[in-house]
Amino acid sequence: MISSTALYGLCAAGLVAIGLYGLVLHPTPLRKVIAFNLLGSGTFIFFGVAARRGAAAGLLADPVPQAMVITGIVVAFAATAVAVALLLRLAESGGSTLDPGAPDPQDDRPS
Amino acid sequence: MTPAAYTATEGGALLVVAIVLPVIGMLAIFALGLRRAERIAYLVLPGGLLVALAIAADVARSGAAVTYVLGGWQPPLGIALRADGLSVTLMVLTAVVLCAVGLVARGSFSTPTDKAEARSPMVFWTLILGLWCALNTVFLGQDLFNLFVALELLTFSAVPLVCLDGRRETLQAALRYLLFALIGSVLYLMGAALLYGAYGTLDLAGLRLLARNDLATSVALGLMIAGLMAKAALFPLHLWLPPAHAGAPAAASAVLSALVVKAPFFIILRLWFDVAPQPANAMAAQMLAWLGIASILFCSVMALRQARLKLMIAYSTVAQLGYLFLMFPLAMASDAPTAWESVGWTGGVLQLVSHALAKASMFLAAGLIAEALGHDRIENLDGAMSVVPISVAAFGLAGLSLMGLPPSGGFVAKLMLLTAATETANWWIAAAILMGGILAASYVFRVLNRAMAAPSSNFACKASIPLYRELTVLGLAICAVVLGFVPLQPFAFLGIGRVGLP
Amino acid sequence: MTEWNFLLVATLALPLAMVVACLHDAFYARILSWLPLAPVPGLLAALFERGDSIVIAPAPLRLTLALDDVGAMLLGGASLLWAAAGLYASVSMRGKPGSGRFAIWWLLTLTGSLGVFIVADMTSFYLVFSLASLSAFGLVAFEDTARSRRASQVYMALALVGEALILFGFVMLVSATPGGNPLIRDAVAMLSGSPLESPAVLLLILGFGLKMGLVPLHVWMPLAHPVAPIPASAVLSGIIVKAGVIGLIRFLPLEVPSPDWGMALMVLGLLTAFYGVIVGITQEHPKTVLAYSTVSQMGVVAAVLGAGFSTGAPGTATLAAFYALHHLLVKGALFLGVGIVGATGSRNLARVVIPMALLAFSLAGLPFTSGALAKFATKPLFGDGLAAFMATLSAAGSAFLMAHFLGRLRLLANENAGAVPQTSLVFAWALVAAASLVLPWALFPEITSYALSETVSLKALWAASWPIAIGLLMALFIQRIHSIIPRIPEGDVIVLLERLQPLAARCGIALERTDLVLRRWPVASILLLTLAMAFGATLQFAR
Amino acid sequence: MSLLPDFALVLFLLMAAVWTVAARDRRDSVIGFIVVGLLLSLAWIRLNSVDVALTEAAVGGGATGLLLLRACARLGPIETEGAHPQLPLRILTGVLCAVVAAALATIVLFPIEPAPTLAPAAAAHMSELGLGNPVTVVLLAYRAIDTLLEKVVLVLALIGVWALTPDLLWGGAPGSLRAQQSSGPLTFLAQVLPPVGIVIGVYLIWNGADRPGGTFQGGTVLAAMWLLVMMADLREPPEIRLHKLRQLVVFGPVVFLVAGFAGFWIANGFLSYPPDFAKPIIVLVEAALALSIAVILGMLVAGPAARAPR
Repeated sequence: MISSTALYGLCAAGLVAIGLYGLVLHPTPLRKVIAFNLLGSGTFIFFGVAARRGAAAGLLADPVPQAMVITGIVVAFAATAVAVALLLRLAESGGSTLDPGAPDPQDDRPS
Repeated sequence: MTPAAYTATEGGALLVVAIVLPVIGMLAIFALGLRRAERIAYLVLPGGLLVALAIAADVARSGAAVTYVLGGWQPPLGIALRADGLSVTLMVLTAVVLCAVGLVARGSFSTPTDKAEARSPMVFWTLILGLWCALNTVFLGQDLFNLFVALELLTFSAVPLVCLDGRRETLQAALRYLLFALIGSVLYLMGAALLYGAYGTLDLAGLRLLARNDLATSVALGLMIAGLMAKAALFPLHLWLPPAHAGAPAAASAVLSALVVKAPFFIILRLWFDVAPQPANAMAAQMLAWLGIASILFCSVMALRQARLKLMIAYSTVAQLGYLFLMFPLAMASDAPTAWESVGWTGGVLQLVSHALAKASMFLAAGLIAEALGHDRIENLDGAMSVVPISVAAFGLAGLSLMGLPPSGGFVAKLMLLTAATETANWWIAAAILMGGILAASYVFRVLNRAMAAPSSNFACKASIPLYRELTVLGLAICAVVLGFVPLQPFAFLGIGRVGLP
Repeated sequence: MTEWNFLLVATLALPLAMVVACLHDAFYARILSWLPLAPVPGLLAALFERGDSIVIAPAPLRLTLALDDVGAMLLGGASLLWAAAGLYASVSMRGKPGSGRFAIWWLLTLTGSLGVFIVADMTSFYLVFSLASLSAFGLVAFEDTARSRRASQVYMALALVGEALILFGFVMLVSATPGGNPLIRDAVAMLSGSPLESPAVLLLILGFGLKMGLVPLHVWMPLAHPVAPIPASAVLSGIIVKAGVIGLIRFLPLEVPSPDWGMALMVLGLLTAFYGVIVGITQEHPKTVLAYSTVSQMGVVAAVLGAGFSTGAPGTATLAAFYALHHLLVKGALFLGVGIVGATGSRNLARVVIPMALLAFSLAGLPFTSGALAKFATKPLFGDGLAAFMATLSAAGSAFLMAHFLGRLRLLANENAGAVPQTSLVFAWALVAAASLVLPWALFPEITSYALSETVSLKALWAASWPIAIGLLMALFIQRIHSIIPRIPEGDVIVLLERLQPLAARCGIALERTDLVLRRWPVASILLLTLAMAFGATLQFAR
Repeated sequence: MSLLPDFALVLFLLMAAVWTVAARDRRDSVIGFIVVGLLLSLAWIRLNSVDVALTEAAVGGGATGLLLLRACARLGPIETEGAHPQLPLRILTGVLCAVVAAALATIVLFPIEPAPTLAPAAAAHMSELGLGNPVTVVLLAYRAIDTLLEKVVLVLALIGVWALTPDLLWGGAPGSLRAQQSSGPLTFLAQVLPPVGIVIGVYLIWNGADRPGGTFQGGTVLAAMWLLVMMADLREPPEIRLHKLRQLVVFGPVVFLVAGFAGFWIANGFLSYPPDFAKPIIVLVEAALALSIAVILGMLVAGPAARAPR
């Protein structure tokens, strides 16, 4: 029988894969940012699994990885804020993709 | 299973000052909104240089690393800062480059006298200081998560510098940079999570004692090193670098190219020599070197084909970064007792330092040339010699170091790498080093040739450049050249604090 | 330590000091007139200083200067030519735009080219060698014409390739010795028997051979030498190529017999000697003909070195240097003479052409000239077989080529029939020409075991004369069929290579496209993930 | 304990994540992401990490969701959804992501036993400081430098966002946060909720010393209240040149720094606390940080200045 930490570990791996897929393939920056957040959440859960497994000395989970995740979540939020501000400004100036100028017909051009 | 404890050394508090001083400056500029943001920066810059020099003197005098345990909490629970010979060298390098950049940037980022605060000076000076804090933390940090925070600091300071002018291309470049750097960060963090799950510590010294050869460690290192390579823009992960470094204002490009991309490389170095289970994997080292070789050859040719000066220099940065990755197999295969006593390791570090000086000088010189001529098309650079002769001379001297011609730091570095490649019979690496030198010479001469040509008839000088700015740029280039007089052997100083890590 | 060895330091320091002094505008304006003085310490050092070594910077840098017989011989000749050519330049370049820049490149090249004769450690050698090589770019590129731009580009490209070859060779040399920067002779002594001996020797021969213009690495020379101003051509063809000669002399373990490498070098040299003649004969411009003659003559020097190297014959270095000295002075005088002819009207032409003919045939070993001495002295190294015959035959080739040169030279005469060149120009030319005739006679007894009288014995005279006669006959014959010989463009092989340029451009474009593809977001991020996984897999599975 | 709820949670979570990535419309995608955030909070509770759950709900789901929703609205007329990449590329990427996931899954399924942990070490020193919440202790004592630097990250991010202001508008106020159609209920909420929210926020901060809660959670709740007020158009976002705003932003980090340097005199070095005063100092620092975080978070969501300074 699979343990609950392993289950959440698998969930984290799944989130990472889904996030990566979106980050690699989504043509528009906003969707990439969202995918990045999924990817980040998956990564944080790995810390969570380590924390849960490390429950000891009367603590329900190892606090050190939890603290790291809290820091990580805030950093990811800051990154999202900067990225969103950037992509909004970029959209205002008429660009909406990440790959500049070059003819790139099948890939990054908005339809 | 208790890892050896860090003992705080006398003078360790200076390490804290090195990290916190730029933060104080940054917060002061932000909060006070003084008429001239640069005034605060000019207080902090020399101060930081003094602190770096003081730490260097301390390390040199005691012959041991300077250590500080924050809050008195021992790692792995707490966090330690530690300055060994290598990190203190890079700290001094950073301080020198930033001070020079600060001087040159005075012309472009002074607050106009009729305004209380202007956007670009305020942003530029706060971010430069934030960047400094990040770099010092990268060099001093001993905890992988602490290093993650430092890397994020670095990214957040570097990205807005890229799009300071707000043009569409630079916004695009900045967004690409940010997102790709973020993937790199996440991969790094994922690796850190796996390592914590496997060892219950992220302290470098602790990991060094515990590291096993198992799947978790391998995958973690693979993710972390690849993530860091993305941040360092090693070929073929250089997608973001050329537009970002070419689009930023010259003063910012100088810092980005000279220092920022070195930080992730520095962490790779730490991971490889301090964390990876030893003896390190020879094939993986070869992989790194092959990417380095591809970087050198491919991006040098690309540099040769650029029409714009700053793009050329940016591609040259990717090429020169390639040399750094050659040191992994060279340092490992050497018969020196430790990696850092090998010629290859020393050559790699020297390449890092001399490239930082030369590239900073080159970008600044390119900036001044562009300011004077009003453009940076290589084809139309004629007349530059008559308007900004000192900048062109600085460009030439810096180019000397990039080409690896004597006497220059780049020459000694490449000579050491070549020697190491010969001694360890890595012939491909040797060939790439030589070929890279020839290509670098080609792209540098292409520029000099145009810059030294007589001005065409419709030549007009757009702006006159104050002498002190040109001389600062020249000073950096001369530093790169003077490095060429170091002896051709491993230096004891770079090895301080590395033997018998705690 | 003798009281004279400050001269060695001054040899390098004075010209460099002049360059620095150019920061002062008043000096910069008058720099041309100072050019003749720059090589004076070198000349004095060659006369008075011998045998000592001075360490300029202590270990581990160990920058060391030393002057031995071989170095002194070449240093003296080179200093003399630099002085005379400097005098020539100070007159002929006056008032030309960019003459100040020219003077700076001149002084830097001078420093480097004299430096190679007097430095004793590896690092300094590489330093001065590069200085000479790269500064000469400024001399080649001086006239800003399409022709000179092409020439200077080719020059630079090949000079850099040469630098790379030599650097690699040096690294292999040094890797056999402990410590940072060994003396050249220590490094060479350690070379024999080291596992890297063969590749090191190969790289050194290629690198220095490129500087000497050995086929097929000669391509830059016929382009670069003729496009420079007259005095610069003289020093390029006379002196700078000798950096390659001194390189081979210093870095090959000549005393250790090495039949294979020696033979290879000799064959390469002889091949070059004939190749230079054959291509040179098809050239139109006298300066280009002279450049091909330099290719050919350097082939002879290489053959001399090769012959000596194969048997380990003692004294090879001195003999090769003696030959090189002869060529240095004669070729310098010939190039300056081209300038004199250009300034002379048809009425006075004979007074210039006759000494020029004497100099020209000196290259073919005309009796009583330095050429005869040089050929006589080096002949025994070739033994009696085919090699000796070929070496002699190369003299016939030289005569042939020089006859062609003299024929073309007349066409350069000044349109104004009564024109006479300026006295100081003539003086500079005459000085070198006279030195080329006198100096070798003075040195000959010192460096060989022969008496001077042997060189003028009937047998020796005959041996020197018949190749010249053959060469002249060939020249007569070729004049008949002049119209049907094909014109080979200057730089021969490079022209074929330049055909490849569109291909290179296509490769460049393909590379740019690749870069665009690699820098697309999905591609780069897929590569990133692949690398991460590949790296992890390597760490896990490859042990 | 049955794993059934966990299975269900993980299943929903992954489905929501797939929906987030696969949704055609970006608004759907953002809503999917907010759902993921809520489910993640639950997952964190199941992982016994209540502090993280609170932070995830407040910052990861809440603030990020708001930010993304706002971006969606702003992008409306300009950005159109791009064409999806070709099939081979999708397959290749899919395979690669699967390989990464497989490698990670293998590692999670075969963990090291016994699990390494720092929990005993963390617990051992907690009594010295007199605090009850181990996570707060790690954040503000053991690893305070990371927390300090992370505040610097936030300030830098704010500068980075402001850097995108056009030069002419520098110093002005960010664009209005008002929802598209102003609605009665929203205004009502904005008038009623803030007092309650502020109480909750303060409670979370105060409580954070001993029980789950803390600076971020509290700060985020405060920020949420402020944003609510701005969205209901009761208050305009402040001008970014205002000294008071700037001082609020740096207030937290400065207090933290002062407390850190005070350690040189009153304890044994930077960021160390004297045992007797540890708790008050930490609570003070937390309160200051929470205030700054509230302001920074609010301003980050508001974005760069869009109106010229008055």
